[in-house]
Order: sequence, then C-alpha cells, then structure tokens
Amino acid sequence: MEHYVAPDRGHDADLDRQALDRADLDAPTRVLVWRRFRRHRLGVLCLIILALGYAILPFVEILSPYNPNDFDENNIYAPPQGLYLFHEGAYVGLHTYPTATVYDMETGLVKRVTDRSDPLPVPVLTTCGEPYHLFGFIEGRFRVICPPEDGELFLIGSDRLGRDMFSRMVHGARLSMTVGLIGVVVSFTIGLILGGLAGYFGGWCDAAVSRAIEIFRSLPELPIWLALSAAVPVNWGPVSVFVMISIILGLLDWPGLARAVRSKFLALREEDYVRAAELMGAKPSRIIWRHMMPNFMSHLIASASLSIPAMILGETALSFLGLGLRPPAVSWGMMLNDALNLSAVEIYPWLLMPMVPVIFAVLAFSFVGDALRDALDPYS
Amino acid sequence: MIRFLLRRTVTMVLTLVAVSALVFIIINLPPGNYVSNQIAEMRSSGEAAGVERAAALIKEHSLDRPLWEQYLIWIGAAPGPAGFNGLLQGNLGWSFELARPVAEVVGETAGLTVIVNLAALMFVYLVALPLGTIAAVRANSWIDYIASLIGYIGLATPNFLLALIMLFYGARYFDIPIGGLMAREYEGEPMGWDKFLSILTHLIVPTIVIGTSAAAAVMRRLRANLMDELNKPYVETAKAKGVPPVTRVVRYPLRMALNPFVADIGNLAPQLVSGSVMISVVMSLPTLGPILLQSLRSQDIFMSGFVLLFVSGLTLLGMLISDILLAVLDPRIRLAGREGA
Amino acid sequence: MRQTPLLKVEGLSICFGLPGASIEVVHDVSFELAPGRTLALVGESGSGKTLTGKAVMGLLPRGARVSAGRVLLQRPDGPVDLLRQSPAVMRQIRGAQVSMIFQEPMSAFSALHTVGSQISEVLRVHGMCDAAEARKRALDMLAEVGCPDAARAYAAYPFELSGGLRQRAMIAMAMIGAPRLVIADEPTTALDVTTQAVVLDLLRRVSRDHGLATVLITHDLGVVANMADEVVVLRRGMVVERGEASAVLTHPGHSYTKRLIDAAPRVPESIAVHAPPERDDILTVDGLSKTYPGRHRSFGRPASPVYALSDFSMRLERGRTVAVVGESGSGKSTVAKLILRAELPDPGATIRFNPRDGQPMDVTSLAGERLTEFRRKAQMVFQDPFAALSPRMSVQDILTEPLVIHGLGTRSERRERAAWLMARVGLSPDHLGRFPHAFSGGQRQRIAIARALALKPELLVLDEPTSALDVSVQAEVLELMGELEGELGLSYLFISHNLAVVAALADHVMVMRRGRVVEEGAPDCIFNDPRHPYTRALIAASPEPDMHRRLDLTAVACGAGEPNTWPEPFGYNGEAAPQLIEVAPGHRVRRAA
Amino acid sequence: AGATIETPDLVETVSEGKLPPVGARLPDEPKVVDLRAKGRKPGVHGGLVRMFVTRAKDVRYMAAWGYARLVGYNEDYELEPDILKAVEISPDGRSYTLVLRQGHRWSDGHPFTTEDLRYWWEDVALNEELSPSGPPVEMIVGGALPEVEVIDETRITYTWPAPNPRFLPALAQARPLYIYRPAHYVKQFHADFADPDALAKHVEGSKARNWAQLHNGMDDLYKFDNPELPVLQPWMNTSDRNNQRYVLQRNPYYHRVDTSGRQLPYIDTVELEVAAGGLIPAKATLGEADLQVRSLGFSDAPVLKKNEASGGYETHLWRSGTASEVAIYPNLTYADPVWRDVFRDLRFRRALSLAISRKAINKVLYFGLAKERALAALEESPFFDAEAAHAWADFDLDEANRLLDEMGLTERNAAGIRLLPDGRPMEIVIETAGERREETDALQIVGETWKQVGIRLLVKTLDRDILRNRAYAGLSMMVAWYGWNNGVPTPDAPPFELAPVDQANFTWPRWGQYYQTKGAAGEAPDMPAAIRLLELFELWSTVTTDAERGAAWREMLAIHADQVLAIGTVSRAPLPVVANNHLRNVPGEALYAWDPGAQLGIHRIDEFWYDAHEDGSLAQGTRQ
Ligand SMILES: Nc1ncnc2c1ncn2[C@@H]1O[C@H](COP(=O)(O)OP(=O)(O)OP(=O)(O)O)[C@@H](O)[C@H]1O
Ligand SMILES: Nc1ncnc2c1ncn2[C@@H]1O[C@H](COP(=O)(O)OP(=O)(O)OP(=O)(O)O)[C@@H](O)[C@H]1O
Ligand SMILES: [Mg+2]
Ligand SMILES: [Mg+2]
Repeated sequence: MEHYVAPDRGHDADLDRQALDRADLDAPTRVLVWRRFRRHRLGVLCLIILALGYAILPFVEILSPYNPNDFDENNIYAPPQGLYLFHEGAYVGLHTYPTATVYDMETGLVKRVTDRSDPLPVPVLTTCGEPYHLFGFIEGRFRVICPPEDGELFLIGSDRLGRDMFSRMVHGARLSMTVGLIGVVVSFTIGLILGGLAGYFGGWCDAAVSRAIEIFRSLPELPIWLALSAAVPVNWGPVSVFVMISIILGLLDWPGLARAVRSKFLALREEDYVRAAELMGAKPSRIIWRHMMPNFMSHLIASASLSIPAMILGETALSFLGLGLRPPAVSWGMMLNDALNLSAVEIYPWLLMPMVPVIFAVLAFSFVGDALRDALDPYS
Repeated sequence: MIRFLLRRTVTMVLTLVAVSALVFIIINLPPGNYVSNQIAEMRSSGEAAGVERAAALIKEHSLDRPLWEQYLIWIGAAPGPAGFNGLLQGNLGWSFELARPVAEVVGETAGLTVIVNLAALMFVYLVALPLGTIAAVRANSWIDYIASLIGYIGLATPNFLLALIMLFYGARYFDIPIGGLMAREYEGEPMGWDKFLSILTHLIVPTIVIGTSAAAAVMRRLRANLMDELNKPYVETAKAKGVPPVTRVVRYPLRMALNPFVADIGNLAPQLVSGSVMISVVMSLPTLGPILLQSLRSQDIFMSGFVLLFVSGLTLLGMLISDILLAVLDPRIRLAGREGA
Repeated sequence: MRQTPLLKVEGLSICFGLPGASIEVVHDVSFELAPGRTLALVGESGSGKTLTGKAVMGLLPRGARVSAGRVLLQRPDGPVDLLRQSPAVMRQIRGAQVSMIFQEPMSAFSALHTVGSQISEVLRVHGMCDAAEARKRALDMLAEVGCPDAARAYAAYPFELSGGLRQRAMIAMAMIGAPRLVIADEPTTALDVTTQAVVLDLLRRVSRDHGLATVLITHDLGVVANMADEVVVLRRGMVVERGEASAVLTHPGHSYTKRLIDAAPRVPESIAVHAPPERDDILTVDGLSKTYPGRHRSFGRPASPVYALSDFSMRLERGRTVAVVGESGSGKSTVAKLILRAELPDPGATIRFNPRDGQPMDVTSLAGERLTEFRRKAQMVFQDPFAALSPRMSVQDILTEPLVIHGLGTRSERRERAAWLMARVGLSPDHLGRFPHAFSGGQRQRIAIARALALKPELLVLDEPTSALDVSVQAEVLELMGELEGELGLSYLFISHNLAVVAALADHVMVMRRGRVVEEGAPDCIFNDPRHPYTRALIAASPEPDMHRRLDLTAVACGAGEPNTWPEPFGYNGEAAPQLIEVAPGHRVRRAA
Repeated sequence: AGATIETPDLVETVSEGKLPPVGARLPDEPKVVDLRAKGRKPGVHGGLVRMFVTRAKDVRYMAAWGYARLVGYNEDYELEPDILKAVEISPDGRSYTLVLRQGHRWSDGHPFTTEDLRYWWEDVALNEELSPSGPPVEMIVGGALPEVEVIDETRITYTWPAPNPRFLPALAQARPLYIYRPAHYVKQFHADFADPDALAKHVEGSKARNWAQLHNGMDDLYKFDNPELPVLQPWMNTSDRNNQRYVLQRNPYYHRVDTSGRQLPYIDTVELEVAAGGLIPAKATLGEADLQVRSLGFSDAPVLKKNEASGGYETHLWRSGTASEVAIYPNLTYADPVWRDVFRDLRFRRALSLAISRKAINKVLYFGLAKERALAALEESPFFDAEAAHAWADFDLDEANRLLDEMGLTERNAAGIRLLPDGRPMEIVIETAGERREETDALQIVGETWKQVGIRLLVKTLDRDILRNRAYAGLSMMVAWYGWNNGVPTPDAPPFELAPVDQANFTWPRWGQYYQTKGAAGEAPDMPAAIRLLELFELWSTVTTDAERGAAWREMLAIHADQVLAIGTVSRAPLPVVANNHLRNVPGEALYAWDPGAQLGIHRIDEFWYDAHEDGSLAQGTRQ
C-alpha cells in the first residue's frame, strides 16, 4: 500500500472537540421526545382526539339534545334517525322527519313509521328541553342541537325506556373516560412503589411485598365485590359511588403490575448503571425512579394504555354483578350492560353503539401509548 | 436451589393459611348464612318441617359457633361435632345448596374448568406471542397495525357481549353449539373420540371470548417490551454471528422480554376462574366460576370457601412456578450476588 | 508479492439522519486488505472507526446510512459488494466469513445465556458441526484465547466473568467460525498485557497459518507496532494517512499522526521518585478478601467457591496514586468494588477512609448519613462505560445527577458544571442532550470520567479509565488527572493494564495475579527492578509503539504461566501462597522467605 | 274402562312380558279425560319434549308441571279429584274421606293404596325423628291433629275437631302437601321397618348422617331427583340428581286416559337440560326447545317472534297470573317511628299510588299490552271488581300533592324534596331482589314521577335472602316485589297474602311474625284495617261454605283496595311461551301462575301431543 497522507491543515483542538454537529440530537430531552412523538402521525392524531374528548367532558350537557335520564314511554326503541339538509331535492336547512311508534301484535315488533313528506326543522344552538346544571350549578337550557318542535331527535336511537342514546353516550363519556384514569393512577401508584421497593431492595422487603401481592392476588375478587355491593349506602350520590369504584378497580389492579415491576427490577438492579448510581450515593427512591423506572417505561406505558380500557370495561362487569354505577349516573359500561341480551343484538343493534366510543378510546389510548413509547426510546 | 424451593414452599403454605382465614372472613361478611336464609325462605313459604331440619344442619356444621371456631373446625384444626374432620383431614365440606359433598361437585367441574382455561391460555399464547413478536419486529408496519386493531377490538368489547354475539351468530351461521361444554348425549359418558370432538367444538367460542382480550393485552405488552430489547447490543452480536432472524429474536430478546409475563403467571388462575365467571355464566359452561358465584350468592359457605381456597392455592402455586421460571429464565435473578429471590 | 485483496473498501461514506438533512460521520474512506495481513485502523475517539467496521458487517445502527461507496469481499466466485447483498446472503457471510469483535464485550453478550452456548452457537448456526463437537471446539477456543479455566468460562454467565474474560470470550466467539476476515474493535482493551500478548499471538498465528485478514481497531500504538502490516489513520471520519505500518509509524506524514505517536505513553527509562511525603493515608485497607459462592453445576455436587480476592492490603496516601495492574480476572475490579462498598468483603477486613476534614470512616460498617458522605468523597469510574451509564438518561442528566443527589448547586450551576466537565474531558458541551448510545466507546468513557469528577471527590477509583481512549485524548485525560491531583489533592486508585500509563502516573504500583498481590513498590522499583517472574512477564509483554521493538510473544506467554510453574522461591501450589516479603524499602514481593 | 290402545313405545316391552298390557296397568276406574269437551283434540302417542331449566335442582319443576294431585284445580280454577276418585266431606266440614282408585299403581307397578297414606301420617308425619317439628301446619286445626282412620284399601278419613278449609287447597298446590309415600319403597329406609344392618349400610353408602336424613332424602316426591322413588306423575325421572340433563320417561301406570282409550301422557319423553338463563332465549330461537316458558321474558318476545319460521316454533303470549307484576310494599312495621307513622297514613299511601304513571310503565315494559291496575284480583277470579282494580290507580299528580300537603308535609329542601316532620328529606329506599329488570325499570319510572311530588326514590338491590332477612327484622322501608302470587283467588284459596299472618308479606313482616310465632316475636297488629283483615282471615278458616268464604274474601279485597296496603302497577303482563310448531293442545292464550296453577301444570302437558308430518312420521323434537 502506498503511503497516503491527507492534506494537512494543522491541529486545532477545538475542532477536534466538535466531532459532530447534530442539532437534531443536541436538544433538551423534552424537545427530543416531543420531536420523536410528532413523527408518529397516528399517535398525534389520537392525542388530539383524546385531548378534545377530555376537553368537552365538562360541557356534555350543551352537546346533547336531551338530559340523559329523560325517558319517553312513547318512543322506546326508536331506531337512529337521520339528519338531512335537502328535502325533495331542495335545501331546507337541517331537518329530520317525524316518526311514530307502532306496535305490531303479529310480529311482536315495534315499528317506527317515518313520514317522509313533512320535514321538521332541527333547531341548532338554541335553548330547549329540560334545564340542566352545568358544573352542577349553572342552570341552562342552551344546547348545540335540539329536538324539533313536536318531534323527537334520536340521532342514534333510543333505548328501552325511550331515553336518547346519543345524549346518554355523550354523558356516559364523563364517567367512563375518568374512571379508567383514576383507577390507573391508583393502581400505578401502589404498584410502582411497592413493586419497586420489593425489586430494588430484595430481602425481607421483597418477601413482605411478595406475600402482600400473593395474598391480594389470591384473595377472591368476586366475594369482595358482592360484599361491597351490599355495603354501599344507597343514598350515596353517583359521584361518590363512582370514585369508590374507580379506587377499588385500582386497588385490585395493582398486584399484577407490582409483580412485573418487581421481577424486572430484580434483574435491573444488577445492571452496572444502577450500581454506579448507588456508588454516587443516590437514595433508593432516586435509583428506582430515575434509573430503573425509565428502563421499564415501555412496559408501563403499554400497561397503562391497556389498563384504561380494561377499567372502562371493568365497570361494565361490575354492573353485571350489580355493583356498577346506579341510575341516574350514566356510563358506557351501564349502557352496554343494558344491551346484554339477544334483542339488542338482533333487533335493536343501536343499543350496542356505546361500543364505538369504547373502541375509539381503547385505540386512541393505545396508539398514544405506542407513540410515547417510541418517543421515549432513545434508540429510535 | 433446593433451599430456595423449600423456603418458598414454606412461605407459600403460610400464606395459604393466612389467605384461608381471610377467605373465611370474607365469605362470612354478609349477614346470616345459607341455612338461616333457608329457614327464612321456608318460613315464608310455611314449611315448618324444613325449618327444624335446617336447624339441625346449623348444629351439625357448627354454624352457631363463633367465627374463629367455625374456621378452625372448617380447616380441621379443631374438633367439630364429628371430631376432627376438616380440610386437613381431606373433608372439603358439605354444599348446602346442592346437598352433596363439596368434593363431588368440585371433582366434576374442576377438570372442565382446567380444560376451558387451558384452551383459553393456549389460545392466548399461541396467538399473542407470535403476533406480539411480529408486531414488535415489524413495528409500525401494516401487519403491526392490523394485529393491534384486531386485538383492540377484542379488548374493547365486553367479554360477555362478545360471547352473546358470537354464540348467537356462531350458532346461526356456523352451526357452533350454544353453551355447555359438550353435546347433551355425551353428558356423563366416558371420554371417547366423539365426545372429545364435541368438547372441541363447544370450546371454540369460550376460548375465543375468554382469550381475545387477554391475548390483546399480552400482545401489546410484549410488543413494547420486545421493542426495548431489539436494540440492545447483544442482538447485534447475534446478527454478527449470522443467526437467522427468527432464532435471533426468539432466543435472545424475546426471552428477555418475557420476564414480565412470567412474573404474571400467578395471576392466571384467579383471572381465569373469577374473570371468566361472567362468561361461564353467560355461556352456561359447567366450570367452577358459576358454582362460585351461585354459592357466594346463596352463602353456601363451605362450597364457596373451598372454591376460593382452591383458586387461591392455584394462584399461590402459579406464583411459585413463576418465581421458579423467572429464576430459570434469568440467571441474573438466580445467581445475583445479593440475597433475595 | 501482491495478492488480490480480500477486502476492499472504496469511498465509504456513512451518514446519520434523513437524506437531505443528514450528517456525514465517515467520509470517503478507502483501504484494502489482503489475506493474512493485518490492517490497523487508528484514530481519535469518535472518528468513525467502529462505524466503518460495522458497515463492513452490514450492522450499522438505526439511523445510520451508507451514503456512498462499496465494500467488496473477495469470494471464490469473485468479489461481492457487502453493502448490496440480500439479508440471507449476509447471514451466511457473517460469522462464517467475516466476524467482528465488539468494543464493549459486556453488553455484547446476552445475560440470559451461558457464554459457552453463545460461542458455540456460531458453529451450530452455520451448520458446521453438531452440538457435542461445537462444545468441544468452543472449549478449545476459550483455552486458546487464554482463559485459565475454559470449562468454567464456558458455563458461566457473562456477568460472572471479569472484563478481560468477557473480552476473551468475545474473541473466541469471533474466531470460532474460522472466518477469513475479522474486524477486531479494540480487542484487547480490557486485557492485561500478558493476555493481550497471548491474544495478539493467536491473531497473528491464525493470520499466518490460515490467511486470516484482520482489521484491527485500536488506540494502542504499541499494539499497532506489534501487529499491523498496514495502518489507516482516521480523524473526524476522514483518512488522514494510510500506508505500510513501518512507514507510517516511523515517518508519519500528517501532523495528526505525528501528534498521536508523540503522545503515546512509554515506560520511561528512569522514573522520578516523589519526595517521601508526610504520612497521611486517605485509605488503608487490611486483610481484604472476597469469596463468591460457587454455582451448583448440578444438584448435589457442592460448589467450589470462587476466591476472587485474598488478603489484600494497601495504603493510599493523600494526593497520591496507587496503581493496580495485573492479569485479567486477578481481582482488580473486585478491589475497587469492595473499597467503594459496592459489595461487602468477607468478614475480617478493615477499610478505613480518612477524609480531609472529618472523622475517619470504617467503610465496611458505614450506614446512613456517613455512607452518603463517603459516597460523595469517593467516586468510581466503571470498567464498562456503556453498561454504567443509564441508557435512558441524557448526558446532561448523567453529569448533573451526582450534584443533584448531594444537593449541590442550583440548577444553572449544575448545568454549567456539566458543560465544564464535558469540555474538560474533551467533549463538546453541545452534546449534553444526547443519550449514551449515540456516542462512541471512547466518548462514553470520557463521560463516565466526567461524572466521577463532578463531585470533586477526594478519592477516585478508576477501573481501566483509558482503555477505550485514543492516545491523544488519553494524554489529555491523564493530564487532567494530574492537574486535579495537584489542585484538589485528589487521590487515585488506578486500575489499568497499560503499564506505560501506570508508569507515568503512579506513585505506588501493585501487581496482582489470581486474587493476590505478587509484588508491590514504587514504579521505579517495579519497572526497573522487577523481582517476581510474573511482573517481569508483564513488563516484557508491554508493547511499544516502535516497529523495531516487537514483542517476543511466545516468550511472554510462557513467563506468565501458572503459579506452580514459577521458579523457587516464588512458586506455590493451590492456596498455600507465601507471604509478601520486603526486599527493599517499600518494595515487597510474594515469595518464600 | 273401555277399549284401550297400547302405547307404541311400550308395545315391545309388553310383548316381552316385562310389563302388563295397558288395560292391566290402568286403575280399574281411570280418570277419563274428555279432551273434546275441554276444547282440545285427542292425540297420538310418541315424541320427545325438550325444555330448559337454569339449575340442576330445577328438575323439581316437573313435580309441579306434571300436576298429578290427589285433588287439583281444573282449567277454571275449581278443585276436583284427580288421583283420588272422590273426596267426601262431612256436612259439618270436619271430616274428609279420601277415596282412592281401585287398582291404581305406582310407577313401579306396586299398588297405590291407603297404606301409603297411613304410612305417611303415622310413620313419617308423626315420627319425631323424621318430622322433628311435627306434622305440617295444614294438618293442624286450632292446635289439634286429625284423627286418621283407614277404612279399607281405598278409603281413608281425616277428621278434625273443627273444619279445615286449608286441607284440600294444600293438596292441590303447585308444591303440594304430599300426604302419601310409596311405603313399599321407603320402608327400607325406615328404622321401624328396615333390617338394621341393611339400613346401616344404606346410611353409610349415602353419606347421610342418620337414617332420618337418608329417609328424608329418598322419599322427597317434590324434589323429583331420586330416580328410584316410585311416583304417580305422568313422567318419572330416570336421571340421577345433580345432572346437567334429566330424561323423564312416561309413567306406564299413570291414571289418566283419553276418551279413545289412550293412556296419557301422549309424549313419551321429557328432557330437561340445564342452561344459563341468558342463553335460553337464544336456544329457543334456534328451535332447541319444544316447550319453554321459564327464562323467557317479554323483552325476548320480538326476537322469538322474528325467528319463528327458522326455529320451527310458535310464540304464544300468555298472561302472568300474579296480581301485579311489580308491586310496592310500604312497610307498616318499619323500625323508624317517623317513617312508620307516615306509611301508616292512608293519605300517604294513596298519594304514592296516585303519583305513579302506570301507563308509562305499561308502555315501557310491555308495549302497553299489560293492564294498568292497582293490586286487585284478576278477571279470572270470581272476585274481580273493576272498580277495585282502578282504585287510587289513576295518574294524578295534583291530587297526590294535595294529599301530601294535607298531611302537613309541606316543607321542602333545596332540591324540592319534602321533609319529614323531623326534618329529614323524604328519601325512600326501595329494596328489590334485582332479579328482574322490569322491577328496576318500573322503579325508575316511578322515581321520576315521585320526584314531582317531592319524594326521592332510591333503589337498592339485594339478594333475595338478605332482603327477606332485612324485612323480617323490620329494617326494610319499602320493597318492590310481585303483587300477590295468587291473582285469581277463589273462595277455597286461603287468603294468606291479604292478612297480617305471614312475615313474608312485606307490608307487615313484623305483624306476620307475631302471628306465626304466636306472639313470641314481632308485634301485634295495631291498625284497625289490619286487625279487621286478621279477623276476616280467622273467619275464613272457620266457615264451611263457599259463600261465607267468598264474603270474607270480598271484604278483604275491598279493604285492600281502599287502604292501598300495597301499591300495584300493572298486571296481566304478556309472557312469551315457545312451543314446537307441531305440538298440539298448547293453549294460545292462558294464564301462567305458580299457585294456583302450578305454571304449566294446570294446562296439562300430559295432554300435549305431536301431530304427524305428511309422510306419516311423527313430528317431534329431534336430538341434535
Ligand atoms: N447510534 C448513533 N447515533 C448517533 N450518533 C452516533 C451513533 N453511533 C455513533 N455515533 C457517532 O458517530 C461517530 C463515530 O462513532 P464510532 O463509534 O464509529 O467512533 P469510534 O471511532 O469507534 O470511536 P471510539 O474509539 O471512541 O470507539 C461518533 O461521533 C458518535 O458520536
Ligand atoms: N458476581 C460474581 N460471581 C462469581 N464470580 C465473580 C463475580 N464477579 C467476579 N467474579 C470472579 O472474580 C474474579 C475477579 O474478578 P474481577 O472482575 O475483579 O477481575 P479483574 O481483575 O477486574 O479483571 P479484568 O481486568 O479482566 O477486568 C474473576 O475470576 C471473576 O470471574
Ligand atoms: Mg468505537
Ligand atoms: Mg475488571
């Protein structure tokens, strides 16, 4: 090989140091994470959807044409009603058509007869219906969309008591979307702390936590629920019941997480960087939170994005056992529980509508979770 | 290792004792007991004769003793009216409601429970592990999205609703039998090929219903954990050795990513028994779940007590197994310099 | 004689990031390599050596792309471009034709499998032989790379092995498939010189006998001088000089090369003797031993414990440096870990730490506040920098963390300090936001050093702190250490394989072998008047960056044999080791009286 | 009997000599059923009827549905002899002579004679070990036991010191008073008769604790779970207890025969399968049930109707026979004195009743197909009174508010809820068993309108047993339950549900307890209406003629209508019944009630039969 020497521009210590300029890498962690998160289109979209969803939760009264518990015995099992802009080819504004319920003795079916000749204008952004209490104290009757005068507006149908499914679904979001969050917070707080302690310290601490987990895990949920259902005072408001349910859901959920955390930590604590942190004098809490936990983030995020829907549905299961929320509270779980029969599946499929928001919520949380996971992964 | 096993087993037994006490307390939480309720019911239907008979039952099963005494008698640590005759002596108790020994009832159903749950479990792992792995390796590709979507829909549909829908349409369009675990003519027959087939077809819906949401969850977690591991240098080493992709993923990062799942094995038993209660009830599966629910509702304490204890025992056993597996799977845990698991 | 080159790298450029907004890390690198020849890739840390090697393997990290160039490998049916082969073909080539020794052997092994199974896997993957045969060959290979107890290494998990053992296992893994080309990325950084000699000898032998071509990435010009036929000098991703080793080393053309060669440390002819200080020991250690419980290979058979360290005693005077050298696996890291209470020693040991102000501490029984105080004053740099940095913390966080832990400074002060530290170890403060994996091996090592310095400790334990550093940076770091020693009265416990570095830095040298100190004394005595056969072997094995003073590797390898092969009065059998005996003031040798 | 036709199913067995021919199996004077006279068609033998139940122990329903009784109700709810040939009552009403059919046999072929009745009375009812609490209350009049006299093989007389009007109705109940046992079979379990060693072995083998327990387990004619126990029912159980599937075969010695000489039942086999309640509608739509009432609710009617063609069945809408589908019982003996006084105020009960929109409930629950009613007798009863049925049952919020104001409950809190005299808000907790969604739905609708009169309704669902226990302790405030089980009272029927004689009546659990325990527990009734009801109940028990008993009934019903002692909502609720398309004699319209009626029992399943396909083969439920 011939001796090749590159043109020599002399030695410059500073230049040496500036090995590489990678603006994309050299930013605060937050910025980096956000930047990576943004790359995940679907995640961003879902984040926006969730944010919007949560943002409207306080204002659901305004969005829904009815109050969720208004029932109408003359309009039970009304199928979804169309909203139209054009009548016989002509633009007449937002309208729908009057419908009437007819019970057919022969078939035993309820029929809705729609009169196509008579468009009923649907008022928007006006006051109508029974008054509601925004945030519990602002009384109002202003609504985004109202049923037509002498007519009904069941956008996605009505249920067996003639309650508007759409209004119920919108109201149900309020409890359903928060029950998961509270439950997850409770479960994660306990699970992370206890699992972290056990996994990090090992020894008697691990033994104690493990036994607690075991006992908690092997304690049967079912009788606890049943006992509780008898114990909750009836005159508790829906909010108290709701808070209790979410807390209990959380309390029952933690051991699984704690065990996962523990076992992962048992492995992680042998890593050199954990030892390095110890030798710097870091307190266990710091080691757990700053060194070990981030390396378990992916699992945590995935668990959280799974737990939230699980809790939304867990509430459904509770309703099945009779310990769910009680009327007048409305939640998706309660609505789905109402749909738990053959008729709903076969004849009134719109009763299954609450599955749509549940699926959306599940998907949104999971995709955001995925995106977050990727964003936090320094390797990506 | 042997010492570890011994120690774990001893603690397990101690835990089991604690759990049994708790279980006994919990099932006795609601006021009254089966017999006193029965008496109330009989009074209301004017059956005076039954009342006496029931009162005798109370004596016979020491239901009139203080709770702690009842507990001791139940587990066989104290003499009852018939001397020492409790769980420790192999007497599982008497089911008031079914009017037969608990052992008989459990004996019949426990096997079926295990079959259903094993089927569900196999479904979960056969579906979730490959799908989760593919989803992680091909992260953010269409196959990842499709796998996720299916999983999520399974996750977002309440189990029992799914059961109902599947049963109904399955029966109508695919001739899948509704409910039960075998065709009626095989009830009580010895096991044969036809009976086996019949059980298989009956298992389709419950398996899918019980399995989907669990599978979705496992899949998502696996994907997340595996994606963490895929970038580790040791994977690169394997690549440098020329290890083919499947082996490369399965042998190294997958095994590492399984850690949290192995840790979760202990949860399977209670999840599958009490988690599938509703499904079993809805789908009329002759498993422990509905028996448990029914016995809890009617305060058939020896029945529910034993089932609960059984599940607890399984759970503890599961945890023991999971601890052992963890140690087998991860030498760092097994051989860690510090004391601990 | 000009052979057809086995490997031909042509105009290789590697960049990170998306096309358009990308940054070139490796720029237009070309070289070729004939069978049986060794090409040394040297250059500053972070100059793209590892990336070049990985590009050849087709293992660029995510985000990295080859933007131009070809990598041609000569195969029986003509040259193929490794950058453009299907994954299946690449799989066949990797491990069997081309293999790589990774820079960080700890992380490169899976913690869940035994070392042996990971090594023999190469054979099984390529269908070269059956399992039993594979095991046999793996054991042979392990022995060949200088593992004293091949069977134990085979059955061990990576975290049970010392750094050097791991590295040897790594080498064994790369060599077992009998490849035609090995890319050895710093293959001997964690090895003591004698083992290094064994390994280098092995590499050389295989090159000669089987026509193995080696790309040797290294910082150690001594190794280059001993091994390389050709040298390519990289700097900031560009080739600055390339040529026959003799030509480059003796007549460097580029100023950077010149500087590199000048900066290379050598064992000085005469070593300045420091003035005898007033007795002020910052650290006294007495009777330190560590036994690891052995593993049950199978049920029933009792495990023989591993005596990692036996009866170790030392004194470290304030402001001074004690260096520990010795065979890999001789317990050096164990000493470090025990002294810093990363692990508890066997009962009976005393470790006294004597801070400048404050009470002396008995390290083995510290707890609570006192332990925290100790932790602030004594710091450690780990042997494997990659493993010792949290993968999910940015460098900024890593560097400020010690300050945060001890509640020192305000937020902005801490940031400033981090920036200052980065600059001090020769890194750009702009890179504070990056994560450890985005740095080269040497850069990571410097981060680890910077972190240890953040607290201005009184005692610094450095476990191979310069192994991954190029000589110029190494010089800078050593200079820094010297400065700090003066400025802060810092005392060092310095663990190294590099005798030249030790000679330049240490006030006292301890030579270890098989868990025992065999000789200790001032560097002057040790280097100029070694008494113990092992010490002599070490010194003989230390390579020098001089083409004309190549090592007699075979001789060296013999000198470092088993204790029972040592001549009287040094030799001993089993655990019955003789005492340390003072042969001159401050110079002690383990020998029979 | 005239010419008889052998059952095809049994021809072979008979020809093999294992069974006597049908003529020899029937009693000398079988009960001849004139189907044409009942408006039914005589049929042919054969076929399988599949039904579903929800629990293994539900096989006991076959004892009700088979409805072979010593005396039973006919389709007009009149008592008539069934197993018995006749009942002779002495003019003073104190003495009952039961006349058995000569030659009547148990399902195992052993003769059924007065010995079986005597055995029960002397060796079961009076045996202290078998009946530790003595004979059943229906056999006791004013504390006195009857004198039982066996006249001959077919005649037995029961004589009390006073008339015992409860005796015959008790024999006809859905869960009847079984005053007979197959003595020849159960004697082997009786310590007085059995060989001690053999008995000891039996006791051992059955894991029973003593012979009495064994006897009681083996002789239970109602539970229907002992396949060895001979029965008199149309079908006999052939499956062991605790099965998931019960197969019931025809009883070859059944005592009923149609006019053309065919021994009933027509159907060969009845199969009961245990399935989850929620699945039964689905199974029905697939045609897996040939006759199904249980576990079908009105909400399933549309699906059932929709799938009729594909499932090969017909859905009939029967009517519920309870007096009210959902009734609300204010607890007049509630422990809280303030509330109790409020409940005892007639105006309050009337106001609550007026403040219910029964129309809404009817529409929502039954598409308006039920009848909006107060708690009153149904049309089928001789005591039906249209006025009573609507007393205080028209939705009138103004009147309700007026009544409440008149009571002085005018204070209200911020939410518009009235306050009790002691200042507590009027929050009424209604407890329900939560087993039916109709209940909770109805209560929700009730709650909406009660809110408008300033009363807050809270619903608490409890397990049935717990609910009962709470009620007995006086702890439940109001309970929602079915209205009177017996919606079609006849003079014969004991008016238990109308008088404070039963703690299971949620209007007065404590008074009922007092009566039942003869004053040992509970409280004595202290409300004039209640006291009068109690008097009328006693009167009913002592008078002997239907006219006198009818008068007592009428007055009691009138008191209930006026006093609104329990608030009825809707009655005659439609109830879907699924029957195989080919199953004949299934009534299209019928009342479905437990007592009297025994649900399907009064409709006589033994008279149902399968018609033939065009090819002559019998259409029947087929195995899958
Ligand atoms: N995954 C990555 N992402 C971003 N930058 C990287 C990554 N890996 C390496 N780099 C950068 O590429 C440059 C070259 O890295 P390389 O590992 O090839 O250096 P090197 O020559 O091997 O150094 P050393 O001698 O210190 O090991 C370095 O500046 C490093 O910061
Ligand atoms: N956790 C452990 N369990 C069992 N043996 C161990 C463990 N850690 C270290 N050892 C053994 O102790 C001995 C000393 O190890 P140590 O890491 O101190 O060597 P070292 O001198 O630092 O070597 P190197 O220069 O290669 O890093 C080695 O034989 C090693 O295999
Ligand atoms: Mg490198
Ligand atoms: Mg080391």
